[in-house]
Amino acid sequence: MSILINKKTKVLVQGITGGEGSFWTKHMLGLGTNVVAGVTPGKEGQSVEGVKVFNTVKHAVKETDADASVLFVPPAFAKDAAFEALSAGIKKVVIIAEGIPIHDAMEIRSAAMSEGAMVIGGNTSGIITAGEAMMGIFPYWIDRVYKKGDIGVMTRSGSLTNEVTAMLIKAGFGVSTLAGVGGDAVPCTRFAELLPLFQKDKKTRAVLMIGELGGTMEEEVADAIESKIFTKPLVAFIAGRTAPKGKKMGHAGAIVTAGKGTVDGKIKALEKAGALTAARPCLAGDLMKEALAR
Amino acid sequence: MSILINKKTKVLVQGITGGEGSFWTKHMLGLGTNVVAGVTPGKEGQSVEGVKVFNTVKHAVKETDADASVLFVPPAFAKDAAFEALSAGIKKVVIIAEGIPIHDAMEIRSAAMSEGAMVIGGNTSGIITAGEAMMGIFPYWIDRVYKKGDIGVMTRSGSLTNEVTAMLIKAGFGVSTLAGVGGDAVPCTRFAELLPLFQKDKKTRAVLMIGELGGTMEEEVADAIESKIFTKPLVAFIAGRTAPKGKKMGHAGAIVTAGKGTVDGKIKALEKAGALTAARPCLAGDLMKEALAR
Amino acid sequence: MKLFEYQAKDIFEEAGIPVPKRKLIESASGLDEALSATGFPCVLKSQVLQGGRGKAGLIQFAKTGQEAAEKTGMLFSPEKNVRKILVEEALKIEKEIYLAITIDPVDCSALIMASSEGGMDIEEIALTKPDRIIKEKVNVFRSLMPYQARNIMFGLGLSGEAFKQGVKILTAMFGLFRKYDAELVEINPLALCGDGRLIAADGKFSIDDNASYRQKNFAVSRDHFSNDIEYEASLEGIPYLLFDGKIGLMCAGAGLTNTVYDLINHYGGSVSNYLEFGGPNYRKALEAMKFTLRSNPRVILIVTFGTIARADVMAQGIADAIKELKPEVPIVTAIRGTGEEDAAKILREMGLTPLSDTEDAVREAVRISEGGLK
Amino acid sequence: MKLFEYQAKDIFEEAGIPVPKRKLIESASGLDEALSATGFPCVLKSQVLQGGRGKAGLIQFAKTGQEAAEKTGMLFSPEKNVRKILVEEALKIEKEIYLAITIDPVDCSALIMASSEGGMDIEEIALTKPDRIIKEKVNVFRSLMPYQARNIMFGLGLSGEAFKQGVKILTAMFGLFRKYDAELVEINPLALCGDGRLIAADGKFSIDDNASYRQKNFAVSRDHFSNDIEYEASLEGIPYLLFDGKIGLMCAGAGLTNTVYDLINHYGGSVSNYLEFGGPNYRKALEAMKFTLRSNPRVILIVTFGTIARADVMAQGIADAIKELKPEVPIVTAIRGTGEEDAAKILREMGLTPLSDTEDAVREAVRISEGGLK
Repeated sequence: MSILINKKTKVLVQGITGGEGSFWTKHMLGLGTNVVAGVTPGKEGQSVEGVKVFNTVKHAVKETDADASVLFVPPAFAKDAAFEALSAGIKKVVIIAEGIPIHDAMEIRSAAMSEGAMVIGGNTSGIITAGEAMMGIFPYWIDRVYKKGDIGVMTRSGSLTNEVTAMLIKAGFGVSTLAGVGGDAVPCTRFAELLPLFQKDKKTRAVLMIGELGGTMEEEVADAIESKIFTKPLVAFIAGRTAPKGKKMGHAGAIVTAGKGTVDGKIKALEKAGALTAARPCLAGDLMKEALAR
Repeated sequence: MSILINKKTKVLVQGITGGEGSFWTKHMLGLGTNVVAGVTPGKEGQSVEGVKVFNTVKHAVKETDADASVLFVPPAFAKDAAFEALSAGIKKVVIIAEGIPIHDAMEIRSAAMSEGAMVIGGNTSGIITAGEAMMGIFPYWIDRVYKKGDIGVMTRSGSLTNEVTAMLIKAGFGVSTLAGVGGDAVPCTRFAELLPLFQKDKKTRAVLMIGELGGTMEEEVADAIESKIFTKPLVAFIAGRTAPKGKKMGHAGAIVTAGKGTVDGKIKALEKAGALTAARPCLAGDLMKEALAR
Repeated sequence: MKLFEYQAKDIFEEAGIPVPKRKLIESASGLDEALSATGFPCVLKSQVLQGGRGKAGLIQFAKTGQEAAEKTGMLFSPEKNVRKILVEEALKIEKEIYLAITIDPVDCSALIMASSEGGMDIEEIALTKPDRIIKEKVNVFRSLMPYQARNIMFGLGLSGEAFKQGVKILTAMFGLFRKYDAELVEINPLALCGDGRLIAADGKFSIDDNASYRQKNFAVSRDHFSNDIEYEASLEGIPYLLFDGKIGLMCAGAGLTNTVYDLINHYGGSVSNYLEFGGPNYRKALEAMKFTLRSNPRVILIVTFGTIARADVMAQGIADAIKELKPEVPIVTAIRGTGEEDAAKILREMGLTPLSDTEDAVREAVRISEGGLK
Repeated sequence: MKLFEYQAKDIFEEAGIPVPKRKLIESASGLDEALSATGFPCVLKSQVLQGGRGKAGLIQFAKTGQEAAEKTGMLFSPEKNVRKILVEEALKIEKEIYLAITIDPVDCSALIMASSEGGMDIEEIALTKPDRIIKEKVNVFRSLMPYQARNIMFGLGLSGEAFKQGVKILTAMFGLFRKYDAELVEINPLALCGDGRLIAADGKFSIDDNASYRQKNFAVSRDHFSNDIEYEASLEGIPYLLFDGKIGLMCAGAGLTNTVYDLINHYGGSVSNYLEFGGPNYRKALEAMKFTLRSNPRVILIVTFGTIARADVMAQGIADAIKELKPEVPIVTAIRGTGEEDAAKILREMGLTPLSDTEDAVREAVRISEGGLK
C-alpha cells in the first residue's frame, strides 16, 4: 500500500517529448513507474524511452487507460494541460512547473475540487512512493535520501525536503509515500487534504511534515489532528522561524502577512494539537522516534 | 403530499414591491401560500400585503428560513436574482420572466445543477399545488381550471395550459401539482427532471404533459418511461403538429431544426414508450381515463 | 436574429478569422468597384436568409466582367427580388470543413461541432453518419481551452500551419459566441485552400433575440422578412406570420395559438395569418386587428385563455378596434380567463356571440371561412 | 509586484473608480504645476511601498504654497530619500471605508473584504473585531454578481447615490482584479466625502509576479527596491535580500535557504545577504557570487541539495567564479544532490574542503565569521 501512486498506477506524462519530460520519464521508468503514455500535441506516433506519444490526453486515455498524469509543461500552459487531464477523467494530476500564475492556480484547484480530482502542485517535486513509483523529479538514486519505509512525508519544498528526509533516513527510518504540495501561494492540494490518505494507508505509521512560514496550511493540519481526522504520530519541521517580517524570502507563499502564517503560530498550533515540532532538520529523526514511542 | 411546494413551503418573493410582484403576492397568499418574506434592494423595512421586505435574499433567509423563491424581476435581472437565491442556499427557485437571454439561462441552469438546486422557468406561469400553494401566476380563482385532484401536470405553455387543464377538470379530474417548465429554448428544469418527483408523490396517480414542437424534452420523457424511471400513466398533448417547417411560430424553443423536435417524432417516441397522446386538447380527459383504466 | 452572410463575415474579420476578399453591393452600379477588389473568378452571393441558396440559383459564378454583369442583373431582377449581393473572390478549395458552436440545452454547455466533411451535405451527414461529427462541450462558466480546440483540429486531421490556424479560428469563434449572445456561430465551409490557408467561405451567425437589449450592434431590418406586414408587426413586437389561407388568427400565447392553428387544419380550414397578441401585447387589440385585416381573411378568429392578459381588457380592446376599423369580415371569439364574465358582456354588447369552447370557435370559423353564413 | 499608489490610482481612474485630483512630481520643480491642479489644502504623499507612511512622516498636509514647498523639499531631502511625490487635493472625509479583493487559497475563490471602519487601523480591527469585516466570496469561474456587490454595500450601511456608486466601484475593482492577475486590490480608505461622493483616497495593487509574462504594462523599477544590489539581482532573476551581518549566503531552494538562515541565527551568526541560485539559476554561480561579495561578507556559505540543479554543475560554476573573481573571503560549502561525488572532487581541486552536512557547514561559517581561523 501507499498513497496516491503505486506500481500499478498507469502514469501519463504530458509534455513527454520536451527536455525535462524525456529526462524524467527515463528516471520514472527506472524506479519502476508504470508510465503508459505520453502526450505532446503534434508528436503522435513518436515514442520516448519506449513510451508511446499521443496528440491529446483524450486519445492517450482511450488507448492506455492512464489514470494519473504528471505535467512537464511550462507554467503558462499548466492550466490548459491540467484541464485537459481532468476533462479526460484523470483524477490524479501532478504539476511540476514553477511559476504558475496565481489566478490559473485558483482555477485549477476549483476545477479539481468540483470534479472530485486531486491536483498536486505546482512548483513541486511531485509524488514518490519509495521503491515503487514516482511522478515527478526526485533524486531516488541517492540512497540516503529516499529509502523505502513507513513514514509518510508531505512538504512544501524541494531541496529542503532532500535535506530533512536525509535526516530521517539517517535515523533509521524510511519513506512510504512522499508528496510535495509545492511552494506556491495557492497549492492545488493542501497538506490537510493528504492526511485522510495517510490515515487510511496501512503502510504509513507516522507523518513528517516539512512546512514553511506563510499561509495557513500547517494550522489546518493542527485542526485536522485536533478533530481526530488524523490520529497517527506527526512530526513537523517548519522553515523560516527567524525570517524578518514583511521581507519576501523565496516562495511566494512564504510571506508573513496580517499576523497570520508566522512560524511561531504554526508551532504553537501543532504542539497544542499533540504534534512534535523539530527546531532543526537534524532533530527530525529523534523526534520521530519519540513520537512513535508515545 | 405534492411535489415542489405545499402549504409548509416558506416562500420568498424577489421583486415583491413591483407591480407584478405585489399583485401576485396577494393572490399567492389568497390561495394559502406561506409567503414569509420579500426582497427588493433598498426597500428593507417596508411590507407588501403584510409580508416583510428585505434588501437581500441572504438577510431574508436568515430572518425567515425561506426555502423557496419566486422571482418577479425583469428578464435582464433574472440571472442575478437567481444566483442570489442559490447563493443563499435556496434550492427551489421559480423564474416567471419572459425573455431571459439564452446565455443567462445556460448559466442559471449550470449553477443550479452544480448546487443541487432546481430552478423552474423562465417564461413560465410557475408551480401550483392545487388548493395549497403556488409560486407564480395562475388563475386559480377560476374553478374550471385548477381544481384539487391527483393528476400531475407539466407544461411548456401558459394559455394553452389553462385550455388543456380545463378539459381535464371537465372530464372529472383534478390537479395535484402543476409545474410549468416554461416556453424558452433553454428551460432551467426539463420535463424529465420532474418525473422522479411525480413518481415518488403518493398523491399523483398519473401525469399530463403539455408539450410543443421543438427541442427534445418530450423525447427525454419517452426515454424516462422506457427506462422505468417513470412508471405511472402519462398522457401528452403536443401543440404544433401542423406548423410549417422552419417558420418561427411563437416560443423560441419551438423551432423545427435539423430533423429533430418534430411533433411527429415526439408522438412516435411517446407512444412507443407506452404513453397516450391526445390529438386535440378536448381528448385529454378521455385519454386520461383510458390510461388509468389500463 | 439571424445575421446575413455579409454581416457574419464582417464579424469574423473583426475577430481575426480569415474571410475571402469581398464587397457588398445593393445595385448593379456598385459591381465594377466590387470586381476590382475581388478579381476573377468571382462569386455573386445573394444575401437572403433562406437555406439552399445554391440550389435556388441565388449563388452565381462569373469569370468575366460581362458574365458578372449579366448575372448581377438577373439576381437584382424583380423575379429574384434580391436586395443585396456579396461579390467575392472565388476560392480554390481543397477540402470543406464544418465548424459550429451552439448551445446544448440539456448539459447547458456550449457545444462545438466539427466535421471534415463540411459543405452543402452536412445535415445529411449529421443524420446518416453521426460519427463523422466531432463534438466538444465547453462549460459555460469557463472559456474554450486550447486543448479543446486541439482536440477538434486533430480530429479534423489538420496539421502544421492549418492546425495552428484552425485553433485560432475556433478560439475566435468561441469569443464571438459569448460576446454576441449567439445561438449559433457556424462556418460552413471552412475552406482549406490550395495554398494551405483556412478561410471562412460561408458563415451563419444567429443572435439571441432576448439579448437584443445588450446587443445593439445589429437591428432587425426589412431584409429579414419576406413581406412588409411581418416586418411592421415585428416593429410593434407582435409575432406575426402571413399565410395564404382564409382565417385571420388573433390569439394569445404561443402554445394556444399553435394549437388553434392545428385545430383549423384538423377541421379542414386554412389560415391567412398567425398572430399573437397576448402577454405584453394584450392591450394592443387595435394594432393586432389592423395587421390581421391586412392578410385579407374571410373571418377573424380570436382565442385567448389568459391570466395576466385579462379577458375583459382584451375584449374591450377588440370592441374599440371594431368601432374604429369597422371590419367587414365576421369575428368569432372564445375569450376566457381572468375577467371572462365581463369580457362576454362587452362582446355581446358589440353584437358578437362569444363562445367559451376553443373547438366550437374553430369549427365556427372554419364553417364561415368556407362560405357558411355568419 | 506591488504597484505604487500613483499607479494604482491611474488604474482605478481608467476603470471609472473616482480618485482625487492629483499630480505626480519627481522633483520640487514640478510642484507649482501640481498645486494648480489640486488647489489647497493639499496632501504630499511619498511614493514608497512600505506601510505606515503617515506615522513615518512620509505623508504631509499643506495649506499654502509656501508650506507645500517646504515640505516637498523635506521629503526630497537626502535624509528621507523619497523619489516621487503624489500631490493630491485634500478630501473632506466623513467616513472611511475599507474595500479589498484578494484570493482565498483554501476555497479558491476571490475574497471580498469590506468594513465601515476603514482607515489606518483596519489590521487592528481585523484582529480584534473580526465581525466588523464583511466578507463575500466569488467563484473564480463566475464574475462578481450585482447581488454580491449589493450585499457588501448594504452591509456597509450605504444608501442612495453612495450605494449605487459603491456597487459600481466594487464591480470595477473586481474587473481589475481579474484583468491584471492581481493578488490584492485594496482601497483604504474609500472616502465617503461631505458631498456624498465616494472617492478612493488611497489604494494598494499587487500583481502576481508569475503572471508578468501576460501583464506587461508594469515593470519592476529601481523604486521597488531599497538598494541597487537587490534591484540588479532582480533583473538577473536571482532572489536577493541585503542584510548587515557577516555571512554571505549562496543557497539553492527557498525552503533550504530559509532553513540555513534560521540555523545561522540559531548558532549566533549573522547574515550579510540572502541569495538563491538554485532552480532555473543553478548555472549562474558567477553572477551569484558577484552579488554575494557586494554584501561585504566575512565568509561565503554555499548550501545546496539539488535534484535537477546538479551538484557537479553548481560546483564547477563556483570553481569558475572563484577563478574569475578571486574572492578574498573564505568559502564554506555543503553541496549535495545529483552528481555530488563529482562536485566534491571539483571543490577539492580548488583547494576547498567540501562538507556534506548542513549544520556542520553552518557552524563552520559562523565560527569563521566571528573571527575564527579558516
